[in-house]
Amino acid sequence: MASDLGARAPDPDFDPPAFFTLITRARALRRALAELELSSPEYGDPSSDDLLRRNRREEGVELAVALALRARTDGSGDILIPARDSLAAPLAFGATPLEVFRQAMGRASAPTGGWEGGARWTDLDRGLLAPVSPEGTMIEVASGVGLSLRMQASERIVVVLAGDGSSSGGAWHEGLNFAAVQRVPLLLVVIRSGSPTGAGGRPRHSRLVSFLDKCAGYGIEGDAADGDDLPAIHRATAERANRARSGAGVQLLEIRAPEADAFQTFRSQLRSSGEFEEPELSRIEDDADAELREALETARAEPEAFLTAGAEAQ
Amino acid sequence: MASDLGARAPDPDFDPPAFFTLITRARALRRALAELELSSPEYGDPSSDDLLRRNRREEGVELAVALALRARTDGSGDILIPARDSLAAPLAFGATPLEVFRQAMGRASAPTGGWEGGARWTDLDRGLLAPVSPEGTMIEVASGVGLSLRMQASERIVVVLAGDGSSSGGAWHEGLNFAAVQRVPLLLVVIRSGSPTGAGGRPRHSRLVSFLDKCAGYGIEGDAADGDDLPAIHRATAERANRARSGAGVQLLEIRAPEADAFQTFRSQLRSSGEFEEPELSRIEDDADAELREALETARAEPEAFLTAGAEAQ
Amino acid sequence: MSIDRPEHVSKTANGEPVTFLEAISEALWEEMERDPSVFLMGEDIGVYGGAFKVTRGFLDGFGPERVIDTPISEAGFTGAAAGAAHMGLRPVVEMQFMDFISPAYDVITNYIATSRYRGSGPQPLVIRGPVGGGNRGGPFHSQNVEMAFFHTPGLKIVYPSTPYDAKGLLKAAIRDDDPVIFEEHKGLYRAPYLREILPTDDYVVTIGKARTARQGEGLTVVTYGLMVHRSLEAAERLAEEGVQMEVLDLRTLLPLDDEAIMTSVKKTGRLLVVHEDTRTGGIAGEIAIRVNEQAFEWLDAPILRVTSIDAPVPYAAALEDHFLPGVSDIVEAARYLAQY
Amino acid sequence: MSIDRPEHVSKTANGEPVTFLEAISEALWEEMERDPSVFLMGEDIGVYGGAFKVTRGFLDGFGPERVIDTPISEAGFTGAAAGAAHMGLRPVVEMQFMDFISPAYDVITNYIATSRYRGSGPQPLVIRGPVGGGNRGGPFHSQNVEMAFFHTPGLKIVYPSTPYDAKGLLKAAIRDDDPVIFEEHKGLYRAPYLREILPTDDYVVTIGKARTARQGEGLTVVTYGLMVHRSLEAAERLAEEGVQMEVLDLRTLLPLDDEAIMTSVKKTGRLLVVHEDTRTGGIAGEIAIRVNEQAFEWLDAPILRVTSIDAPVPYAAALEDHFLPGVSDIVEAARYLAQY
Ligand SMILES: Cc1ncc(C[n+]2csc(CCOP(=O)(O)OP(=O)(O)O)c2C)c(N)n1
Ligand SMILES: Cc1ncc(C[n+]2csc(CCOP(=O)(O)OP(=O)(O)O)c2C)c(N)n1
Ligand SMILES: [Mg+2]
Ligand SMILES: [Mg+2]
Repeated sequence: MASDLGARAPDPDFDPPAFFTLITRARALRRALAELELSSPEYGDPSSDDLLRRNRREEGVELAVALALRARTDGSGDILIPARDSLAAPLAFGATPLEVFRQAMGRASAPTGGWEGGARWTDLDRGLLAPVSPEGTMIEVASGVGLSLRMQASERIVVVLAGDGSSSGGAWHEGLNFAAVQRVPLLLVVIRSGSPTGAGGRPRHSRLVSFLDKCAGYGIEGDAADGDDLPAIHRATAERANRARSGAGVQLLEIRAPEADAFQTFRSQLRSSGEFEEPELSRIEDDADAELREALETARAEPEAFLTAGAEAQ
Repeated sequence: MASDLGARAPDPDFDPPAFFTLITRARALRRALAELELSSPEYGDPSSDDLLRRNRREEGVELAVALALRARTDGSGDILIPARDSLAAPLAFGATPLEVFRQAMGRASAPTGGWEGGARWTDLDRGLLAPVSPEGTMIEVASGVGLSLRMQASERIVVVLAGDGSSSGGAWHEGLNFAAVQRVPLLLVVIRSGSPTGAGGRPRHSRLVSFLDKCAGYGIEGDAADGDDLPAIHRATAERANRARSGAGVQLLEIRAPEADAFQTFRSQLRSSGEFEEPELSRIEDDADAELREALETARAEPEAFLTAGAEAQ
Repeated sequence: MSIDRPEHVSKTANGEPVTFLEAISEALWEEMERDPSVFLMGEDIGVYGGAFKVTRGFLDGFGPERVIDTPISEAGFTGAAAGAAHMGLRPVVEMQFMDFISPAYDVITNYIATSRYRGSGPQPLVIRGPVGGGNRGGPFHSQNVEMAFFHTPGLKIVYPSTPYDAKGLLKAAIRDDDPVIFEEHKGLYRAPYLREILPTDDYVVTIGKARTARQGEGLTVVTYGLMVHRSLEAAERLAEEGVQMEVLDLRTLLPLDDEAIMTSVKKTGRLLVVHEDTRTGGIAGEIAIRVNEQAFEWLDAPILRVTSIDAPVPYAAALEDHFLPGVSDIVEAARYLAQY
Repeated sequence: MSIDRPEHVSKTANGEPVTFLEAISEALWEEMERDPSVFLMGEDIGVYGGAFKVTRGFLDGFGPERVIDTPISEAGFTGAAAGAAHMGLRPVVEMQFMDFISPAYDVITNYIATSRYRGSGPQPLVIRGPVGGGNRGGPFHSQNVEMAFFHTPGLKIVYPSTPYDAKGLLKAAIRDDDPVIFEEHKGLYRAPYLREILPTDDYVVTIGKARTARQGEGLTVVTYGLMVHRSLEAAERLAEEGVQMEVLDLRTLLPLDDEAIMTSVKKTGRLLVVHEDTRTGGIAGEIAIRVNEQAFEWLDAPILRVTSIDAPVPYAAALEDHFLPGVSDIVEAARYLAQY
């Protein structure tokens, strides 16, 4: 856990204020969605919504990763494939709460026009590629995105955020192996949640100790970072991204399960380090709340999605 | 290559005469099938029969592996899942050339009654489980066979023979991971053919250097042996099988691509070591030829497979 | 074997009515008690009790050897089920959502379905899980999967519409020596209107037999799953107009109960097929050609169908409502046929 | 881009007749020359030139960036094709045998087919490969795969029967912005009777349009692939009996050419569907219900079908011959319909 930001090797690119603004927005957005009872569209059964959902502590991880990448709005940046229920990373790549509300509320104005929910839409200008639910598929897709980037000899990379459980699936393996063989500029970020021993009520997905133990078997490079050490995640991401950019092929970054509430921890660090005063932090929070309220109202007032004639055939 | 059988640590269970008899029969069988133009039922296009076919040099490997296992005929032995085009290993588990001819010629008397070809049939008393073509599937199936054996707390194990190329598939991964998580008594024998660098006209399936590099990523144990060193393969198989029997979970055995013709090498070794005289070797060969001729004639005279009424519904 | 039954799988024993979901839990529990070769595999079915809690309490009751929490590996554990089936076990695997059966498509169609033909013996296993739309689940938590497998010889497909049938058919599926795909519509799981008191005796419902859910002379509706109830609603409305609709609940989709279909069509001369699954390539086609083959002379009108539209299941409520077949769609088509 | 064409993809340019297989090779070669965004992936398609040599010489012509030898990883390279398609490329992937498309079932149905609906844009990719029985290939080298995908909105399925159509349809498929599954019957690949001289000009055959392979008034046979030729043979025999059979070659299975089917059925009043694929859940069903919906009043007889039997494709020659639909099966069914 990053108990002392200042004591670490400085990471000139890690920008605490930018980070705090984003995590504040991401957290407010998740809460608003939860209130809308729309945060868990995948599970019709309300009793299961405590299961399998991306731990909200992972918001910090997602942002630390995303902020180390090249987010652009003109199609010249990296391509991010968020996890199926990511919110924070897409925000860092320019997705807006208004768009997310429109998606969640099934508005005609939503990026997918009501066909999908969550922050699951594609906008390649912003470098966003929508994930599908079946675990692992996106690594296969990413291998082809990366193949194209490699063919174009561009410096862009493709980044996939995924849980640890998805590694048991065939798609995960085929995607990673194909990408490795083709040496594509792909960074796979594995965010661990379960304990490797299957303890704590979480089923065991694998007998591996660290995902780094997988690297030699695919002939790829990797690194690991503590899920609570946001600057370390940021730094490790930047390093791996650079390796991928410079032609070193597939990179794997393992993030060990975060245990702290990144928002709270980060907030108190900013204060205790003297970098920020309470009013400043509160203002950022209020701004986020105001943005969300407005976005929510806007989305609420908009018409529902509808099927245009012949939509079946698209 | 086992250039000098006697100079190695003795393997009391490796029985050169038994081995020579089997490899002679296996080789004669493969030749007879090739003559029948039935050896490669998978490829309708004759121009592709040099592609992808199990290298005949692998006969030695298959037998060295199979002879280190517990082949029984009363359902109390190990279960062998041969590769899709194996002939030698099934023979070691009691499959007969007559049965193989019946399969290949689509006889009503064939173990599968004409529904499948090759040495692809199931007889659990003999410990034979028929493979299907899609690569990797049999590792998934083996994980369940092994699960059952583990549940029965038996000392039996399940053994899968597979090529290296199949490791790129999702089924390979899911089967191996599931088996690893469940700690089933499974021995996976990977017989390498391609060069790891993709050189020599063979496509690259992976960037790994050795399959042992995959073990840590699955939390399983492994070993490797030279594909031309038959006693070493036999010994390593026996060791891995024992580990699996004693509850150590999944075992992987990598066999590096054989380069010599096992039959020829073995034959000259037997002679030069003085263990066998030429007449004895020739007699074994003649016996094999006689057996095959008779089997072939028998199968040829038998009626073709036919569909019984209502066979559609089985 | 006798294990203390938790309360939620003892409702029938206590004479209480059960939901569709509880009927399934009871079937699983009772089969596991009856036959030690039956065991369960699936994602989060053990410690967590399943995404829909179908197997709540099972891990405590039967232990981790018979209630196996698997990795996210549908192909892996379905293939493992195949292997276990060879060895005399009777695995029942749960797909957390049936949408996720697709990674197992290869092993199901190429291995499991062909096993008996290839002389590798029967494959007594069940693949079960929640299907169907109307829950705002979007394209990957709402699918019906029957048509992915209907074309594969060697499989059976069961899709019940009532607690009684769900329990009896699941027991039959577990005892069947062939592989059975068992679809459970999420819209039925906890529907209060379906609660019913089940027989306390052990019973099975025969696979391959349809059920007449409502008698009628005016036209035949052939349907299954949630659409049985939508069709019954439509039948009520039409009855007010004097049209008597017969509703045939297929219960088993593969093999189809040709006899029941033909008997009804020969009686009414008019056939409407209703399925929630999408239109093109839906089961209505196979039914239509079978009726052509076996009862063409009895037809007084074209065979028609009411289905979802050809698209993935949309996420937005308004789109999904438009996507799914509604009662009024059935009423309209049935009225047209009755007047034909 | 101009690359020296090897002789075997220059036959048309040289005014020589081509086989079905050569027509496919020419289509691939010409599209790769025309459009640098087209590239190929598949098992052994490069160094080895493909299991059936469809891409012989392509690696030399276009280099390893555009002719990619993949691992044995159908899901992996099909998923990769999806990713490349997002980036503006036009991948054409080869399944070594179409039977091995099943590991890619998940990514094709859940990702590729849904992309456009989910707002992720078009997926201009082609999945092609050999299909069909009669080669003693057994259950895993003989399958027809259309019905695994026919039910999935968002896909197109093409299944040509002549060199002309194969070339024109493959070009159209590559230029199409939707994902196309392209089936090539092994029995057509090198069939000498199919050799034909193709236009030297660039041409495409429109996807979604059937072709009247033979005119007739007595009854309509709707079919595709190798069965077009079996049906034409049957038509010859029936003509001797005075029955004029119209043979409609679907060419595209998804979307179906309703107009062509209805026009012919309205003319003849009798419909026989012939497909090599197995019976239950075959495409005949969908055609039957569409004819019910759109042309019931014109039917003078039941819609019937001739198909393979419901089983995996058997290995033994005698079994396979029994399994596959033969010319005499078509003659018999057509005669029955004509006399109905
Ligand atoms: C192939 C597949 N099977 C099942 C599911 C259902 N499912 C949704 S989330 C989830 C757990 C995912 O675990 P992990 O990848 O570790 O992600 P986490 O939620 O822990 O971040 C499961 C099983 C799925 N999405 N895909
Ligand atoms: C999933 C799948 N795709 C394609 C094939 C076609 N095929 C048959 S053998 C073969 C090569 C297998 O290579 P490997 O596993 O290394 O076995 P080897 O022949 O080298 O022993 C391929 C691609 C297959 N059997 N399964
Ligand atoms: Mg996880
Ligand atoms: Mg190999």
